[in-house]
Amino acid sequence: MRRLLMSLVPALAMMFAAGFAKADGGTFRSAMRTGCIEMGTLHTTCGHRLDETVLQGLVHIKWTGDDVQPMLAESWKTPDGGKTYIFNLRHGVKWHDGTPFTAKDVVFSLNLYANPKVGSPWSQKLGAVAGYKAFQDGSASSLAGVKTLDDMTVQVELDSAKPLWVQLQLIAISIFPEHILGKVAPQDIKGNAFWVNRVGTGPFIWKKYESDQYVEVDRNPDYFLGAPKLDRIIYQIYKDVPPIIAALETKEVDAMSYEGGGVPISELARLQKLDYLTVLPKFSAGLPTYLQFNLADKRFADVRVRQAMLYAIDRKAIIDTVKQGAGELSNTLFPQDWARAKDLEPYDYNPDKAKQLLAEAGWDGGQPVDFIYYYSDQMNVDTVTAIQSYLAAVGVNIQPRLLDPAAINQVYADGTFQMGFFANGMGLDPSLGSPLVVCGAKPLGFGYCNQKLDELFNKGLESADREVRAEAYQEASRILNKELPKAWLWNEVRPLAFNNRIVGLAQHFKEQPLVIFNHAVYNEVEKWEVAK
Amino acid sequence: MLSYLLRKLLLGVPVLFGVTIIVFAIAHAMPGDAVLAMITAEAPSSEELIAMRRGELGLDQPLYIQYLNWIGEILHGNLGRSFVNGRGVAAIIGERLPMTLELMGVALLAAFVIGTTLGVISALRQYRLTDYSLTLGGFVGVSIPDFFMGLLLVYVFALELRWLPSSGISTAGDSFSIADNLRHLILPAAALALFRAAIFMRYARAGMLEVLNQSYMRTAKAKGLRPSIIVLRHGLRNALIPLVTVFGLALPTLFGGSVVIETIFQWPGIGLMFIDAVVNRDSPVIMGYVLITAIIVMLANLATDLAYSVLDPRVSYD
Amino acid sequence: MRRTDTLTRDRPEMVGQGPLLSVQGLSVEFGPSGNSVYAVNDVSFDLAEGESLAIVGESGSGKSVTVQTLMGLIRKPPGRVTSGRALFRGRDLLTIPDSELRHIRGRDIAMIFQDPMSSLNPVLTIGLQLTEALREHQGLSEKQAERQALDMLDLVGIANAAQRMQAFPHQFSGGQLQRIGIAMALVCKPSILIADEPTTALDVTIQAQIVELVARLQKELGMAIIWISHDLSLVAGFVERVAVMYAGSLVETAPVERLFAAPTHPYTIGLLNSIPSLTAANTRLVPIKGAPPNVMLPPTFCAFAPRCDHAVSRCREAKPVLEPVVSGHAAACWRWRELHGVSRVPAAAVATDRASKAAPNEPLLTVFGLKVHFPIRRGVLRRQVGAVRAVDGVSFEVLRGETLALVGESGCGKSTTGRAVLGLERPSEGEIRFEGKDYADASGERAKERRRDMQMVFQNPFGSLNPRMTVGRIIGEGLRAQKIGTRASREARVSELLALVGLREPLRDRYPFELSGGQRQRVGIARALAGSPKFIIADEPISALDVSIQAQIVNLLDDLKARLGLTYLFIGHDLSMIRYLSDRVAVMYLGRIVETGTTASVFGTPMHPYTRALLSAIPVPDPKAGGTRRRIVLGGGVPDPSKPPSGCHFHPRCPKATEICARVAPEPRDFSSSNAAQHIVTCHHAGEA
Amino acid sequence: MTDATAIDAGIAAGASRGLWGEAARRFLHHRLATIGLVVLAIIVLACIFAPLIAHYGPNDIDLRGRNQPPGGVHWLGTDGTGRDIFARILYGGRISLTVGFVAVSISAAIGIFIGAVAGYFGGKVDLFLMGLIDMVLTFPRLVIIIAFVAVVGPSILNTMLVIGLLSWPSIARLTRGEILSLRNQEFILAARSLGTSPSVIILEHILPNVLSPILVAITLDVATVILLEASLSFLGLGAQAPAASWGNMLRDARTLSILESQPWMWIPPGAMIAVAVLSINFVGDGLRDALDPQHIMGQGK
Repeated sequence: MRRLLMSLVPALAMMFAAGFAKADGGTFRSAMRTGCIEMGTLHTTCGHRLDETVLQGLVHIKWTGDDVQPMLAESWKTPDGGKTYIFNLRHGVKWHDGTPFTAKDVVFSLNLYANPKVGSPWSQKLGAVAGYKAFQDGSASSLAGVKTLDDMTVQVELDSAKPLWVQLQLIAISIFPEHILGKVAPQDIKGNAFWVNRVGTGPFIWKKYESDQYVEVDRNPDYFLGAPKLDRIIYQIYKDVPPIIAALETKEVDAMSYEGGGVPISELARLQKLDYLTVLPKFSAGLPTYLQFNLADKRFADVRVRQAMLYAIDRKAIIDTVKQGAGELSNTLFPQDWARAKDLEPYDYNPDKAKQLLAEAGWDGGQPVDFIYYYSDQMNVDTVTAIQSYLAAVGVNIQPRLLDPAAINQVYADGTFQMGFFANGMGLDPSLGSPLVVCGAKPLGFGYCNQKLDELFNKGLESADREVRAEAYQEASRILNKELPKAWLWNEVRPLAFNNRIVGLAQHFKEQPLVIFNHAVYNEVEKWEVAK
Repeated sequence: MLSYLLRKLLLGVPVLFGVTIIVFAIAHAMPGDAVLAMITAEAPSSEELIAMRRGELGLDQPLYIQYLNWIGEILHGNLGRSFVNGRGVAAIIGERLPMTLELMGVALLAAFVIGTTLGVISALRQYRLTDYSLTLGGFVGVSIPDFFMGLLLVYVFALELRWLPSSGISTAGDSFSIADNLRHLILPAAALALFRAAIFMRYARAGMLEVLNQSYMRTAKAKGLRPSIIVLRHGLRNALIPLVTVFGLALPTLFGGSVVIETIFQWPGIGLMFIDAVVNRDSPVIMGYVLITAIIVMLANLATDLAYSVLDPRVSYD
Repeated sequence: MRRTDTLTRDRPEMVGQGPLLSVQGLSVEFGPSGNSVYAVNDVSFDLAEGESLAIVGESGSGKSVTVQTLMGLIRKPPGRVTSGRALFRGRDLLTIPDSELRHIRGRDIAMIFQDPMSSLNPVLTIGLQLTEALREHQGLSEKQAERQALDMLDLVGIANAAQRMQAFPHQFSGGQLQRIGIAMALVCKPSILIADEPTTALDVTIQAQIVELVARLQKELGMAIIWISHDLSLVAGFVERVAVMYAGSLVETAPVERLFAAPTHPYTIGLLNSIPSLTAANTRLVPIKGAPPNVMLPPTFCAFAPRCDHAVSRCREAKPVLEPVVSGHAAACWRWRELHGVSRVPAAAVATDRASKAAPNEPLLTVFGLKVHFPIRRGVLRRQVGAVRAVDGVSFEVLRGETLALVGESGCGKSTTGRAVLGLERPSEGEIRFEGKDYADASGERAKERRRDMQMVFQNPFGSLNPRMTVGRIIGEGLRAQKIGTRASREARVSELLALVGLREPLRDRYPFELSGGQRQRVGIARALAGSPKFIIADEPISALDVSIQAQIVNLLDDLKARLGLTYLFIGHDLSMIRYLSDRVAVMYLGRIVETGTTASVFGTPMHPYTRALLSAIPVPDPKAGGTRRRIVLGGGVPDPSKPPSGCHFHPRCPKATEICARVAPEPRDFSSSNAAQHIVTCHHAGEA
Repeated sequence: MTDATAIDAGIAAGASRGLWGEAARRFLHHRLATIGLVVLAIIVLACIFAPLIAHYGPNDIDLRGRNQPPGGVHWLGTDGTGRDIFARILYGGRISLTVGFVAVSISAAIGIFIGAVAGYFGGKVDLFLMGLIDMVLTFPRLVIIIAFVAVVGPSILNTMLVIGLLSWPSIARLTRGEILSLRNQEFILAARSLGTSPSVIILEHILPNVLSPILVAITLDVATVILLEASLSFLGLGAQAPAASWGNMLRDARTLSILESQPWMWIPPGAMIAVAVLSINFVGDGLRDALDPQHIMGQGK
């Protein structure tokens, strides 16, 4: 026994001596909250960050958010105002395995997304492409609208003119090596070995994946935008947030994950104290957060009830306290300032008015309301707590339940949904909000329908002109503000933290207006470096 | 002896069969399924797509068919394929089990060694200050939940003292080294061990006190043996026997504990896998996990019986 | 011969010095002062080189504590030595530090304990346990130590010792274990051997073996012995001096012959009177009245006074000290002068009418060919691979109004037989006729009926009473179960029964743990009598009790039999008691009855070799007899009842066995001299000269 | 009988204390146990009469007065939504203790029944039930509970049910073992020979005698269940916000900054769990000594 202890002591000493965060020049460690890399880009909404560095798209969103950056497409033109697009691909690009990148890869990839046998949730992004329907219902074997003009030119034809198609849809599409995935049967694409050993065109080359641990990528010396300065990036995978905070503090990682919530509000002050971190406290997440109702449930059919709910909640207080400023009051769907009308009803905190409205609507306070939510972090739990007690004060008795996505979708499917607390990422463009409110939207529409609104959404997509679009969306915002298909609470704001060790990281995020985690972003990663 | 083992194993079969039924029932009674779990607001799926996916996963077949298919898989030695990434469940578990076993093994061993030692000490010092303080310490140990112990340890040793890494199984991206791995192991193992060490201590103390009253101890003393021999050779050996049971019983709870601890320390074992599987409704993985743990626990119980017959010559099975 | 040279011991410096061990005014208490137990009070005695001393007393008399204190074996706390010295070769064992005492323990003073099973470490080989003391005290190498250990094992008669060294305690029989225990104590050739009731847990035949062994070894090794026992008759045989203890005090000490010839202290007299003697039968036992002393009271008076017929006020006021009666004989009694020479058996003794009683011949119970086999299941599928033949073809009769004693050593199946008769074990074969009706596989109504007629008194006064029921409920249980009488009438009956067995009414609401052993056994008897049965099976009802209490219970049973006209099946192993209280005896060995007959004939002219051995093994409360009586000491122990020997079960141990015994199981034959009661013997060689 | 009077001289002069008197005496002799009992009693009473003791409701939020350190107004300070921690401790205690006691009562009921049946009847019944017990024992309890709760949805009621339904085997085993060892006690034989019916034997002879070890086990179980509830709440499967339980209060405090700079949020619930578990354990040990059959069985042969 004693001998055992004795032998342990030196071992321990040695370990402590081993010390911390070995300064190997060019390694950038980034926290990542996702475990679904294995499923692959086609089937998950998470894991797209890896497409910023390994796989790439024809275009990526520019970090400044106001434009897209040509990546594998060097340039494109649309002779007919958005119905046909011709992409000139970048010359001399090689896949990481040395195979040259050509138009075949592009055509292959677009078809892969749209292929019903693959069953990618992203396929709707190509919904506008000519022949999509036919491909989906099996009457065609590929997308009629996609063809190669020559080795380095691809033409995409849409059903109707969509001037913003590239900016709004194409950004979600990654390009895959036809010479590898072409050999895989479409139904086997999901979970294929390729996804844990990816071959791309990006600035970094896939090196190693350890399940639930990390992804390691090494610099690609002949990257077409210039060889990266960093030797490697290690995406460290975490399930829970607290460990990330600890890791940031102990310098085990350099960057907070931006999936799921960023730095918990409660930890903000703590991290701000650390001089080796840059903390960006107010980061628009482009996330309208709202109370969601099932309008098919007659209790919520009456607009006065929904309005009452908003009057009943002191949103300002919640933002100032529980959220510590991590939210901007909002009275309509769109987070984009230019898409919101100035003359919206502010729904200032007014419990008496709430009571009165409820009374008029003949609300039965005795009936409890099943209230579901799934953000389990402390801030949101506290928020729900606050909402619960505000609503209770005006006689609305909600009973919160924390459910995971599967359970929630089941509730939606059963039609037993009553009310809940949700948010939805649509920071890029107002049009992305349509699945929440247009007629017959499944599953999030919940019986709300207003033809006028639908027309406005279509109008918004028919023009690339900001003026024209703004008019349409502002009108829409008024309707949404008045009819409250959902009770708009605020737009999420998220804090992120970065270690100053990495030059370029924090700098780029400072200029980035909103945090995007479900699309690849071009933020000059190849220019980042480790401070000397 | 052998026939006893065979008998035990035979009896294990119906037990495991029962386990499969129950776990299958649970896994499929969960609200929502693997397909629904994948739907997110960013990429809403159409009815057709959902139906198609269910088809792919065989979720559209009647339950008993699904069950029989699964049993078939088991009889062929594999546990079906993960709904999430299509990989073989057996393979996934095979990859992760060693890490969990490492964690649990070290924790259990530490708990046993520490607990027993302290227990024996406090028994020998019965009604003295040492005894009281150890007993009290033990009780406190028993009343701190695993997860909170974990947080405290991280706070103290990773954040304040900066002695040990806060999470993970090894330094990401570095070539694997034992020392590095052990550094990462200490905190999670400790979080699991402390609670159980306290339990071992209580039983060891009780056992030793019991032994001290046995008349063979009096005999040993009457022979004029030196105290150390009396305690170690004659006392400890007997006191350890009942601890074997505690050892066996500790195992299932350790699996439970490791689920929590692996989440806190991002330890890529089967516990973490299980939690993800539950969220993703990845029933093959959920079922595989429970089945494997059940088997391990059964084997452990068998091992316990063997340990008995080794430690105690009186015990012989037939 | 190799043995002698390893065993011859010469300690010249010892020769002709004063006492080897001298204990003076030893007092030991347990528990916190205030409410402490006065275990040993002012005990003094000397022990000379090579002398053998017996300390005799009932449970709680402090005899064991005394010697364990000398060895430094009592736990402190709670134990406290409050006064006294114990000089061994001039060193006071009570004051020297344990580190020193350690070297005396095991080397100079060794000890053997009561229960051989529990006093050996179950998880260590006996080899290790034998050698460790040698290696400790004599620093021998493993080899040397083993050689000496082997010699010792030979000496105590363990066959092929070499292999057995590797065996574990549970692989030996009780007798063998005690031999090993002795070997273990003697390896270092101590000058004093303390034997703490080493035979109490053993059967008589084994007990005989052990006593012989120790006596022999004492002569061979010339060591002094302190033999602790509760059994005067046992020590009578082989010790030189006896010291009687009561309630922690020495009440009388004398050379053994003198003690038996002229006991002086009333307690000693009482003890002797409550032992039935083989020689003088049929005289009613004179028990010591009352229950064991309460050792919680400080020893400021004569602790025996409450139970003493001769007690006077003085006895209750001051504690008498040992006064020399004659040289070497001392007693601690205020009135020893008046009582000195009082005859052992007081005039009060009444002759029991058993002799005169004509035994009626009508059988009440007839058991024929009774077998009780317990299956042994083995293997993967738990198939039955054999059976423990606990009872293997037993036939006997119990005549109305008589007491039939079923005797035999532990494991011979006597208790199982009794239980089978009562239906507590399901017979595998055979008939059990009670008043003509066969109850072998009675159930439902018939079983109820049987229960009304037969009842049982159990052995263990602790285990046989539900600790969570009051005495009243325990006694009344049968009445409730059989729905006899109304609530009120049952209450009345319970009071009646309490009086009948000599317990006072207030005990009705007490719980067993508040009663003394004797009282519990009385409760057990009352419970059996509740439904006023005709027939009582008494399964070793007294073997767990102290000598002085045994007599009380035996007399109680006698009186009840007379008053209620009961019939007894008395199961026991204490032959002297059995001889005293039974009309006829059936001797069992390994599931079969080997000899049946009237007590007189069986004890008078035993014909089965086993019976003879058994009888010869009975200790006689008579020092002179000790020397003269020839003992037939049986080799080995009782075989495993699951694979009994072929033919006559007894043949492997039988001194008379011939080849036929191994082949053919003998038929029972009647050897009754008169045409009166039968004397049936099951032996091929019975009757031969 | 002439010696009747004398016999009674044997028993101590004092009047009978009776079984429970005896047990109580030995329990109170056990100092820690007594303390534990008192503490536990105080906690339970405080939780029952929470409304009278606490000035605030457990869910009264006060966003402007959140994260207040302990003081005159809020004795133990306030949490992230300005709820009074003291109030929540008391109301939370209600849940935690209820979970503990109810869950254990359920498992005890099942366990004792199954154990008694298996133990008394033996044979095939026993074989089958032991199989069942083995089966449930091979499940890692926490894991199965996680799965179960996922099925039935998180709520206190479900938590209690699930824990109760999964925790009985240990008690069943214990009961069975005790009964097996009792079955051959002479007083059981005696009862049978007196014609007492099996049901009565189980009720009057067996249960009372097996009860004490079981009682001890049960008490200790309550402690473990309280911890289990804490772990479940940590995984978000226990009591649902805004309801308070010691477990989810501890969970609410699982951020580093609270751990570091707002100890009033985790020390109280942590301490309460510790103290409750501690005193329950002490009481359990006390009971063990108090009800130890050795004392009343005497040193039988």
